[in-house]
Amino acid sequence: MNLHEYQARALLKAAGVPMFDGDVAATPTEAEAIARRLGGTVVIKAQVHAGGRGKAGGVKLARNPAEAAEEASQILGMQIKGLTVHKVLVVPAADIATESYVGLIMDRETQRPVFMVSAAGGVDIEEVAARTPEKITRLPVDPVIGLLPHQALTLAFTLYRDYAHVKAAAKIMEQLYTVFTGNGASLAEINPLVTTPDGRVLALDAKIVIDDNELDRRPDLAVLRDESAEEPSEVAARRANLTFIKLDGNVGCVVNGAGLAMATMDLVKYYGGEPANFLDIGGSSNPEKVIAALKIITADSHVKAILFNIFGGITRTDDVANGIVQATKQFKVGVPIVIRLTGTNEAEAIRILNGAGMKALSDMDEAVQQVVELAREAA
Amino acid sequence: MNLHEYQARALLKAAGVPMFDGDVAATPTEAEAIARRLGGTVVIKAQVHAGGRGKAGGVKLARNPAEAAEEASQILGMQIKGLTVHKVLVVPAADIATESYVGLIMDRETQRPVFMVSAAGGVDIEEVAARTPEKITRLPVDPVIGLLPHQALTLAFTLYRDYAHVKAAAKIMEQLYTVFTGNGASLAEINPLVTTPDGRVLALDAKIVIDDNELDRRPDLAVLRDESAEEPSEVAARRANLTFIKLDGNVGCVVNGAGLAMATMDLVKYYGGEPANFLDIGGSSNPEKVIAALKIITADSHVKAILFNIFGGITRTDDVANGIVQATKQFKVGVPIVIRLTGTNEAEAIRILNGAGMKALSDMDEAVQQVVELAREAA
Amino acid sequence: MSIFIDKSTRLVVQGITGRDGSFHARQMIDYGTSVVAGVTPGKGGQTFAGTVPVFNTVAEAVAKAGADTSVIYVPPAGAAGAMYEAADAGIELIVCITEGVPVMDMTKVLPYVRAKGARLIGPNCPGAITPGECKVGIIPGNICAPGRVGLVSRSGTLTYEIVHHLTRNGIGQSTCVGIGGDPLIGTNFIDVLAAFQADPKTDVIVMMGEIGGTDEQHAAAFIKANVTKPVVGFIAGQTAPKGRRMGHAGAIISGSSGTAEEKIAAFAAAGMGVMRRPLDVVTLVKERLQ
Amino acid sequence: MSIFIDKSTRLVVQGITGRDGSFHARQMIDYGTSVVAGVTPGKGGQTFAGTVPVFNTVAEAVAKAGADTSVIYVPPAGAAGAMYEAADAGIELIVCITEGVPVMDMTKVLPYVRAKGARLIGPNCPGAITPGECKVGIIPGNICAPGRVGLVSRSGTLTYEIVHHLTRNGIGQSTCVGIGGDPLIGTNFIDVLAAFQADPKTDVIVMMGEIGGTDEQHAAAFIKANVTKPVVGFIAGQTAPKGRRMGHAGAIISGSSGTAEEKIAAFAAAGMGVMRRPLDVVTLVKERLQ
Repeated sequence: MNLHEYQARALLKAAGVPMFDGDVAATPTEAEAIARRLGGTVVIKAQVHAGGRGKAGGVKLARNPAEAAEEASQILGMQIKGLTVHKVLVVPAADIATESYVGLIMDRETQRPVFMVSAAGGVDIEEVAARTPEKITRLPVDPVIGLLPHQALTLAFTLYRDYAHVKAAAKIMEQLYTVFTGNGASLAEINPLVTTPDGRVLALDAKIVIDDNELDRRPDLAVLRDESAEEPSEVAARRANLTFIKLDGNVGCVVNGAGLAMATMDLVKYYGGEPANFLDIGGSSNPEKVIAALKIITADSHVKAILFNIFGGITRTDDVANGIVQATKQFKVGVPIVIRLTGTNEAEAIRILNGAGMKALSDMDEAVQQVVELAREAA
Repeated sequence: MNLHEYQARALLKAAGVPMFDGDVAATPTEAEAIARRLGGTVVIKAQVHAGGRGKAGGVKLARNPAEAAEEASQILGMQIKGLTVHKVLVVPAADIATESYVGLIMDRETQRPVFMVSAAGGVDIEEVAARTPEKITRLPVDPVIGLLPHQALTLAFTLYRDYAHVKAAAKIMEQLYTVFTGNGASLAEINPLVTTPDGRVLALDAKIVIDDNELDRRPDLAVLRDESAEEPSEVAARRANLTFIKLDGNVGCVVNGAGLAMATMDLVKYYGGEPANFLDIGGSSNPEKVIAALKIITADSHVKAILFNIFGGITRTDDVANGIVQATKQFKVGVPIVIRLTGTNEAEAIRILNGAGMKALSDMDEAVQQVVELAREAA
Repeated sequence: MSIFIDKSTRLVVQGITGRDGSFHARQMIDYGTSVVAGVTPGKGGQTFAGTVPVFNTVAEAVAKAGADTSVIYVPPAGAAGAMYEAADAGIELIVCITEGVPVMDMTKVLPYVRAKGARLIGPNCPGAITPGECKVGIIPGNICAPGRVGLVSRSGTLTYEIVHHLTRNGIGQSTCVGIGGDPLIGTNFIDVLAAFQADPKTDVIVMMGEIGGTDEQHAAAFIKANVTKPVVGFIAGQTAPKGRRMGHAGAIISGSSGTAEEKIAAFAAAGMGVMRRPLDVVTLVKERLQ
Repeated sequence: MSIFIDKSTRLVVQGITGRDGSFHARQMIDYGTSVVAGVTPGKGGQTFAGTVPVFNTVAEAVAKAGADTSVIYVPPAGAAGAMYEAADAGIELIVCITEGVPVMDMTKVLPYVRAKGARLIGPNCPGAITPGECKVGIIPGNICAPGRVGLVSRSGTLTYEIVHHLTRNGIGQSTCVGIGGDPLIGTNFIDVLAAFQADPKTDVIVMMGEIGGTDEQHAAAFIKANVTKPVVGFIAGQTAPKGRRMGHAGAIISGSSGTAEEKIAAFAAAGMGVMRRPLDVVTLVKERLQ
């Protein structure tokens, strides 16, 4: 789960990371009030789960409270990479001496949290990584021992020469590590970590991604999910315990298992079609899930045909069949459905479908070819 | 540092360990008020750093508030093993079904915290340990990993058959482990851990010892030290950064280093004397420490002669010599002093002592024999 | 054995009285797996399915029933604890089916299990099956057949699809292993590939990967250097969108890695047969079986 | 070497610019110890005593000055961190002089240092000296003399007393090691006894213990089983009061162990010479040197 910048700031602040003052606003009036409280020139930053906010016009300077209100009114409601901006962060426009990068990521290879720091921070850090990887220092941290003081200090010495800066940065790294492990993050980064002309070291922008598996045991984190910042169809899917990603094609797909769902999309493409979505109904299916899946997919007017591809293991194919039949009774699906079922309780599933006048295929390739053909005819 | 029962209870309570209600009282009136609030029969328990309180008359039942006041007035001010009782704990006299023992100790051999649990808890646990050690289950815990859920459960299964009791006890062990590691304890024990006829599992009495080395970084624990419960001379010594233990003999000893201090006491005994104390002035001596040491030792009227045994390494023998000279100017020592000095700045030390009309020996055996003889003459 | 499990495997089911645990314990027993014990704390002394003793702890299951392998069906909140317990009890192979185990837990479980000398498969995996001998996990037994093709996969149902194609076309399997799709797992492609390479009962290896990470690239490099048996590979997600990026750090650490194209190129460079779709497995494997 | 340290030892002093660190660094240099580097974070680039380079980290001291041994004089709050850092940097022998390190810290430091393959002496110890060659720590060099008696002790000044007796009576030492008196230490009696047993330059061993714990009893058992060289022992605290007990658990875990009588009996049972007072070391060692 991605956190907004202002949410990430709050977690860092709770851990003691020094930052410029600032606050989040949902209206121009609120932004104006914050700008007045802060005094001087401020930066208004769109809070959306998308990179490149600045280039998209989502980050603006305002020299006084009135300008802050004006800029906020421009940014609030704006669309950035298809996402609507509902909130802005208002922070002082600070004098900055240097910009560094400090990130922590859960690394699959070392199976540890890995620190990445670079004195060449800021928006171009990815280019730095690609062109001059030697400018980035990496350090895997033993999660059982935790970050040791000398490790933080050694990383900080790669950023600064002034020992006061080094000590401050080392402390911030220890705090960032605490935030990372204490909140089950898969990513926590400060970019840039800045020094000011008066010698302070501060986090200017922050990004945190929480491991979704943490949310069940961490209701305090689960409430940070901002559904207004997501595709409504994806929100509806998650509420129904479905994993759904909207795509641009016209063949709707309902599959059990992420790997099979991806392979199904690939096969749609292979046979000349375009998948309209990724949708994994997961292991323990029940009819309600199937109904929810069909509602979400049919809400997309681009969808011209729907494919069910179910390989029953834990998933009972009769549950899926029941869901399809119930859904078609509850609402008009409006597009043709091709059903491929095999595995657990397959015979019962076929009986249920046949009873409702529907047909079931058992071969994946046959089913995909059929649904692609149907979508093409309807388009 | 030993904690009182009521202090240990507070740490356990903060960790969530279930206990009977109860409170600490410094006066009979306070005890009466607590008994009234609790209702029913209560137990009044002396809060002193000594075992065998019950046998010494420091634990009494009181059937009503008036009796509680009466019993408290008997116990408050009482001497148990030479220590005056300043506080009592008032708790309900509970119905108890079973008594178990749960302890955690820092073990030198495994270099880990070791759990010890036994279904045969209560005051006779040491006898159980001596006679039927198989009734005690031990489990060293990896301090880097911490106590794992199945370890707590496995220990709890050795105490109870009822799974509700097992789960409750396992949780208490996890809490006890948290208290132990979270407070830098060298010992944390619940004895007895009881079950009640209505099925609850509760800690009835608790003992916690904190590693003295934790106190510098844990002011919250340092303030728990109850100096009123200690020998005044030992309190004075600690304030002067001296390690001092009062003994029954008449030869006062001032030594640098614990090992040498013990060896000096042994040698006093070897030559027929009786040491009046153990006193280690530690590594970094200064004249003030020496003055404080002399004051503490001469406050004991049994002392007939005093031995300084200083082997200068980090300790500068001239500092010690200066301290002796200053002390004899500040107050009348009143008993003969034998001084043995060798090592760092020895020549200067001898010069200082000679200048004040005092003599210094360089041989430990000679010095000890001399001081034993002087004490014998004065006795 | 073929790899990891066979007739001699003595299995304990952790969470045997739960909804998933009891269902799959029965399936495994029906398949012929030697399920020697179950564990559910507080239910020690009960008997499952008329024959399987239930214990309070895995240590008892090892001591009293001689279990050497465990399969975990406990909910995510208790899954890490179950893995620690199995490793502590001396279990040699731990298969964790549970989905949703926090990754932060796994950072600590993995070195612990390794230090105890145990192998962990999973978490969030379908387990393993040696057709005709032993099934540990949730792979449907009826789609498998004994034979000489070894399968290893990050996916669940996609594995079934591929196995199904093989079996329907008369191609049996030595062992099928689902290693799980979580970021941090106990057994990776290379571990399984090495085991298949050393297994005299395996002639051809099928490997199913996905987009994301660099495990498939490492596996391809390993194959090129160490695997003499023919290997056929598939990557799911060729048409998947690039996905939401994990901040700068994700891009820094992965660079351009993780795309289907790159992984397929690595497979080809390693001399592997590359499936464009699941059905291709039949032809590619048949060619390599003789 | 004799044991642990000798002429070839390349020492880094952690905390070299501190009060204790600078004082003892000079003493060690004066004694002839090869002090190749000092470490104080933030003071990298400075020079100590005109010749010793100061670095920000131990890793730099290893990389740039070739340090293989470290001695720690940093305050208790930073001592554990200093031990981790030394072990991480590849230091082979770490001597921690610092007194007052919380025991809870040591429970984690000790396995870490061991896993890195380093030896730790201390904390809260006087260090070691190989007379005439190398001094690491705070044992006064002037009371020692080269020779063939190995000393190991839990005490500080008591060690000096015994060494002093030996030197005054013409008996030199191969190496003197103070292992420290804290409950959890990196190197115990047995480690040092084994090293002396293996050391061709040591003919007789002197071991100084104290009341409390069972380390001396274990050491006596080890001597009986593994040490062929003559050993002379002393226990300080024969007249000490029984001391405040550590609750029931202390009594349960130690039983009757830890008294001077029991330890002296264990020494005698191991065939060791037993000193009743420090001076006895002279006669007992002389008898055993020929």
